[in-house]
Amino acid sequence: MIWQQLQSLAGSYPLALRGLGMTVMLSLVSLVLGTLIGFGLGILRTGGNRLISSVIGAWVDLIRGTPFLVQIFLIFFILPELGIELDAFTAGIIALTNLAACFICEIVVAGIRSVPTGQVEAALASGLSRWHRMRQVVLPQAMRIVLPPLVGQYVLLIKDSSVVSAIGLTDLTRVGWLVVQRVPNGLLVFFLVGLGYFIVCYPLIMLARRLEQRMGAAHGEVQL
Amino acid sequence: MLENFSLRTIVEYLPLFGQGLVTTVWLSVLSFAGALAVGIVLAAMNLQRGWLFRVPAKAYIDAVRATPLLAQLYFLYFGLPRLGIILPELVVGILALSLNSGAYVAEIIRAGILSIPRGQVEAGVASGMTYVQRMRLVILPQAFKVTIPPLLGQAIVLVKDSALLSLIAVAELTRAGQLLASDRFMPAEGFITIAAFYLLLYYGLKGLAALSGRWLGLAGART
Amino acid sequence: MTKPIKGRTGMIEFRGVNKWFGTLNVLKDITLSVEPREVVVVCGPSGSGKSTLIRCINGLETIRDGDLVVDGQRLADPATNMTRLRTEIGFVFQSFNLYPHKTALENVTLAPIHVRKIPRAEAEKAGRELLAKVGLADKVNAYPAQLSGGQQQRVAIARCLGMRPKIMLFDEPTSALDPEMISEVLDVMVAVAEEGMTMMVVTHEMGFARKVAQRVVFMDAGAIVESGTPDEFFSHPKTDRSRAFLSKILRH
Amino acid sequence: MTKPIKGRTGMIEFRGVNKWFGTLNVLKDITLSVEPREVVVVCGPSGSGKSTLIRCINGLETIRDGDLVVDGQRLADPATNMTRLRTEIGFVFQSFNLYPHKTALENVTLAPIHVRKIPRAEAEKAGRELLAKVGLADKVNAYPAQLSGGQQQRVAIARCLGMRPKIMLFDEPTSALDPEMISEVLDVMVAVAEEGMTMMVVTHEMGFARKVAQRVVFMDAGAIVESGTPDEFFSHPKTDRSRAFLSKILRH
Amino acid sequence: GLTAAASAGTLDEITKRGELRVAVQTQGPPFSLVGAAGERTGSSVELAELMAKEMGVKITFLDFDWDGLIPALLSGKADLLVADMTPTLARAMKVAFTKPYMYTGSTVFTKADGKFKSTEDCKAKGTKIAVLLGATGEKEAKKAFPDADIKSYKGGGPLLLDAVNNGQADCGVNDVSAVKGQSTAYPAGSFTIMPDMLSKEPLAFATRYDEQDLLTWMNLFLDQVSLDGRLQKNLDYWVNSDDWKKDH
Ligand SMILES: Nc1ncnc2c1ncn2[C@@H]1O[C@H](COP(=O)(O)OP(=O)(O)OP(=O)(O)O)[C@@H](O)[C@H]1O
Ligand SMILES: Nc1ncnc2c1ncn2[C@@H]1O[C@H](COP(=O)(O)OP(=O)(O)OP(=O)(O)O)[C@@H](O)[C@H]1O
Ligand SMILES: [Mg+2]
Ligand SMILES: [Mg+2]
Repeated sequence: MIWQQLQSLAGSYPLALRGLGMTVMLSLVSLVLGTLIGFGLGILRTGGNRLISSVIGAWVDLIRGTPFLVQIFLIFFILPELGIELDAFTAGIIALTNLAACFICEIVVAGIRSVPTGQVEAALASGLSRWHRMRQVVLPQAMRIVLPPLVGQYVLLIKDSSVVSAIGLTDLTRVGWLVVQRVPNGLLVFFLVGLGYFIVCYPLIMLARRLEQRMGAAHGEVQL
Repeated sequence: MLENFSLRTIVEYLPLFGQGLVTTVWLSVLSFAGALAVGIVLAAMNLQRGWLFRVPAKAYIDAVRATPLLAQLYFLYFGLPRLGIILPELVVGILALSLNSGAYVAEIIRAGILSIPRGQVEAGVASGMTYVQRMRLVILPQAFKVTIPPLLGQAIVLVKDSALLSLIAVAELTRAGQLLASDRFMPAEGFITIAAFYLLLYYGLKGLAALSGRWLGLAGART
Repeated sequence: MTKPIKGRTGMIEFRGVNKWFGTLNVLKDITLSVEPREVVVVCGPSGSGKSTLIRCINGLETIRDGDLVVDGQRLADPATNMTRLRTEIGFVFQSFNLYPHKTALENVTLAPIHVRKIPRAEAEKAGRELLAKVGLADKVNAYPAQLSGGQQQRVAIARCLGMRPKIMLFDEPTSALDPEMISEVLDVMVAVAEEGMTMMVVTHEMGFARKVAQRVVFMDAGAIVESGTPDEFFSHPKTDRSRAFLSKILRH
Repeated sequence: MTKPIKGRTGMIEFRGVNKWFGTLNVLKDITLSVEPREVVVVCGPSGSGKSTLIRCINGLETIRDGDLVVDGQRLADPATNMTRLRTEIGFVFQSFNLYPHKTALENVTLAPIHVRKIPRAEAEKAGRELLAKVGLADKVNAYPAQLSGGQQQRVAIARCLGMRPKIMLFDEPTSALDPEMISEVLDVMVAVAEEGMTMMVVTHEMGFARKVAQRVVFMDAGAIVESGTPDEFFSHPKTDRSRAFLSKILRH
Repeated sequence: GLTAAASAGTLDEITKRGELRVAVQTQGPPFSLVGAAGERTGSSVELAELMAKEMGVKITFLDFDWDGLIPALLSGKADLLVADMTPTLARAMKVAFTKPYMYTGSTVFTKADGKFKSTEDCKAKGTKIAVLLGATGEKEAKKAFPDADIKSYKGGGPLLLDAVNNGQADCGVNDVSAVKGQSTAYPAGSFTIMPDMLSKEPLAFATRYDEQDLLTWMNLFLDQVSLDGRLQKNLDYWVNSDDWKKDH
């Protein structure tokens, strides 16, 4: 029986490949955009302006606090009622980018706040501009705190991208659901789906670990 | 879908949402407690110098983070019975969420601990504290300060992930909204209500995180 | 850039400055004027407000009332470009605050490259020379965590000198140094002072005070108790408080 | 607990100790024996390895070869219970390393309560007294971030004294203090020394050396260049290196 | 948006567009599935293709999962909805159903070698009964097995079979044609499908109330295909036999 199931699974590999492609495309585009926007929002949020900071805070709370399914649902199905018509792929990218940006914003804020005030003072005292203060002093030190959860977030987002099947995109998880109709072995099918995600996510995790070690070396790593 | 948005139907379904909310809350609380336990153990293993503990911990953390919860859920729900272990859905659900979130929590804790300046560890060492005392009195309280925000983030992810348990027949909050969508064909009403309830949970969690920060006496812990 | 201020005289002017930390009045009615090219030594017991005083000058602390004018610009004035002003004020922190993710050389060249826009090669050459001057030629590529306390302090001093500011503020710049190093570092500072820089130095190195300071300011409990030339201050202290303080130094 | 060591004499015994940081030989063939109740002052130029030397004693740094015996126990011996041993060794860090999440009083009482198992009330009473002795009666509830440099240093000293260890190691314990405070803090240390504690103090306070030290050890570039009584050392330095060093102190 | 589409006439718009947009839910054989070669097919899918052919336009399938199906129709992303859907009165408050084109019903199935041999056995207290979330079977099961422990699954009929096969549930309740179609993926005789029906339910297609012209056309289409036998041929191939297994 397993043999027969495997055989019929093998026939679905073009579909699976397309699904994997969709997952990778969606994740890649929205992670790059989301990271840029997320860092921007995080920096703005920790900057002096109260109004900007609380507006960003409220938006981030709203997005972090509601299910992604609902967000994507609103963007794809409800925005048209307000005259904004988007195709499914664009809607998916926008929703995922927004989600990524909001989560990354919080991570960046926490990282920036973890940098000792003495460091900011030293940068202030030498007359570094706001940009250079961030770029040269604060962010590099914050990155040590930011990197592990950031990669965690990337990986979560890649997996969250499966929600796009609600608006008709066929991603890797959706392929799993389609295939399981004919090969009713959830364990086997989703093991393979899991393997697909692993292939995408694992290199990312490894890369982060490499970077982390490199930064740790320069800081004189803590020996517990 | 917004023009004929029906508040009345939402009110009619409120008891159902209420039940779902309760399930989601206690499910999440138990799972997060589990995740913390798993995470602390994994982080401790991962921070050891010897490979005996570190390597398996790392492998577990990577494997869990790199694969979707869905696959893990199936692994537990359909895989365990093949080994002759049949557990109730709720138990499988809590187990899956704990084991999954635990891997993320472990990474968060590890990052927090590594962010503590070396001098702090040395001060603890020099005053003759044991490893456990150092952790408890010096490192963890300071690490908590940096880990509270990401832990909050993980808690939120967990609460929302618990929706996936509807796949294995656990009736939680999302389920109530989906019922409204499939019985009455009112998806907007169903989904927006779910969102409102999750937002409520989110603010609750955020308040808790702020409280626990104050409670741990971190007022003076700025450097 | 520079706005004329009525009755302007000093490079640094405190006019009735008060600062509070909660219920603690750390700076009490400070009035003090430092002329251009003047070198002022600030001393006084631990906790008397010396660090706070000089931290106010580059706006690291905000003041509650009174006026603080630096290089002709009122700090409280919203029109004052603090970033620009700070490029003209060097600061050496009591706790060094080196950038842990940068090497000694990078610590020294960071601001010159990004603020002064000096070409990297040139900045690095100057940085190496400065580090050599403070005895750290062999540590240019070490990270702060790999340096001894005194080495870190010297990097901090080199970092400040590297900016060639108009005003320099030092907070106990030789506390972590041995006597031998102290005199070398002070020599570097003296050379800089002689190029015509305005300096305020929190220190208890009375040798330095005698040699280069035009004025010694003695603080206690947030107030300036006495201010005069080193000779006046050391030979004829006017208040009991400063007499008592000096007697401890001399007994040493 | 205590294992007899052949030919044991000192409380702290370095026997041909070498330590390397990468390619840098920071401690070169150190041989030094400190008797029980002896007070040894370590001095020498910045970067000469003084901090590293005393950090080795409580195992904060590991040594490459040679033997280090403390209170009769070989540090390299796997059977040595380092945690237990460290409760008998007090340490004041050059950079203080106060716990930022604890108040001054909590910093002082943390180890007595949890390591020495002294009842909280008693520990707090003792802690308050100690803080008062170093002039911080009004800062017991302040967090480190709210303290001046000198105040932080005094908390660090009080934290070490609070453990009442057999051996005390001080790394420039008065660097952030004004002369007045220095003498007060040194007086506290002298009182402790007279109770019969073994002490190693990295300091350049020659007054302290003269008053309490039985021996002065002069280091340069990782090696012990000279070691003798304060009188010998100050009046008849044996090497050119120490003569040059001393001349700088005196010139000051 | 919607009003513009209504005033212009949906059929006009479809003709102009040259494309019929059909939302489907891939719930599994026999109604809607992805075949061995990755092609989309099934009873409902072929009927929809027939519709497009009669309209003279090409067909575009929008494949949503359950959460997106109704919103797609309501928001106008799809012209009509083709799924094995029961037209309940509550649902008809929101969407316009065509006349039923076939009748089916919920049935009970168990594992062949298990101890639950009949519908009666499943009535025992605490029996674990697997149903599909939101499907008619869910309601029927609650009525028929008041003492049982009803577990609602998401993700399609085959998962109910999987749950029963693995022992997570003792009995399953689902649409009889779905059960028959989907159990063919298992070795013959894996399941006992009870002969008695819990209910009789119609199946229908759905569209929006502001698409009256399309609704009228679809009803006429159903009349036509049942008269000329094309409907019966479709159902005989997909639902009433295993014939489709040979080709897909
Ligand atoms: N952030 C703060 N919150 C509350 N009190 C503070 C804060 N910073 C400093 N203080 C208090 O203000 C007083 C003056 O501190 P300051 O650092 O200026 O002293 P100082 O003269 O530089 O002393 P030292 O010579 O020990 O460095 C001290 O009593 C200190 O406790
Ligand atoms: N982690 C490290 N990695 C590499 N080199 C180090 C490290 N720590 C210290 N060093 C080097 O070892 C030498 C001795 O350092 P140590 O801190 O013992 O000096 P010190 O005598 O205490 O000086 P100071 O009086 O300035 O505190 C210095 O040259 C320093 O640069
Ligand atoms: Mg100070
Ligand atoms: Mg040192």
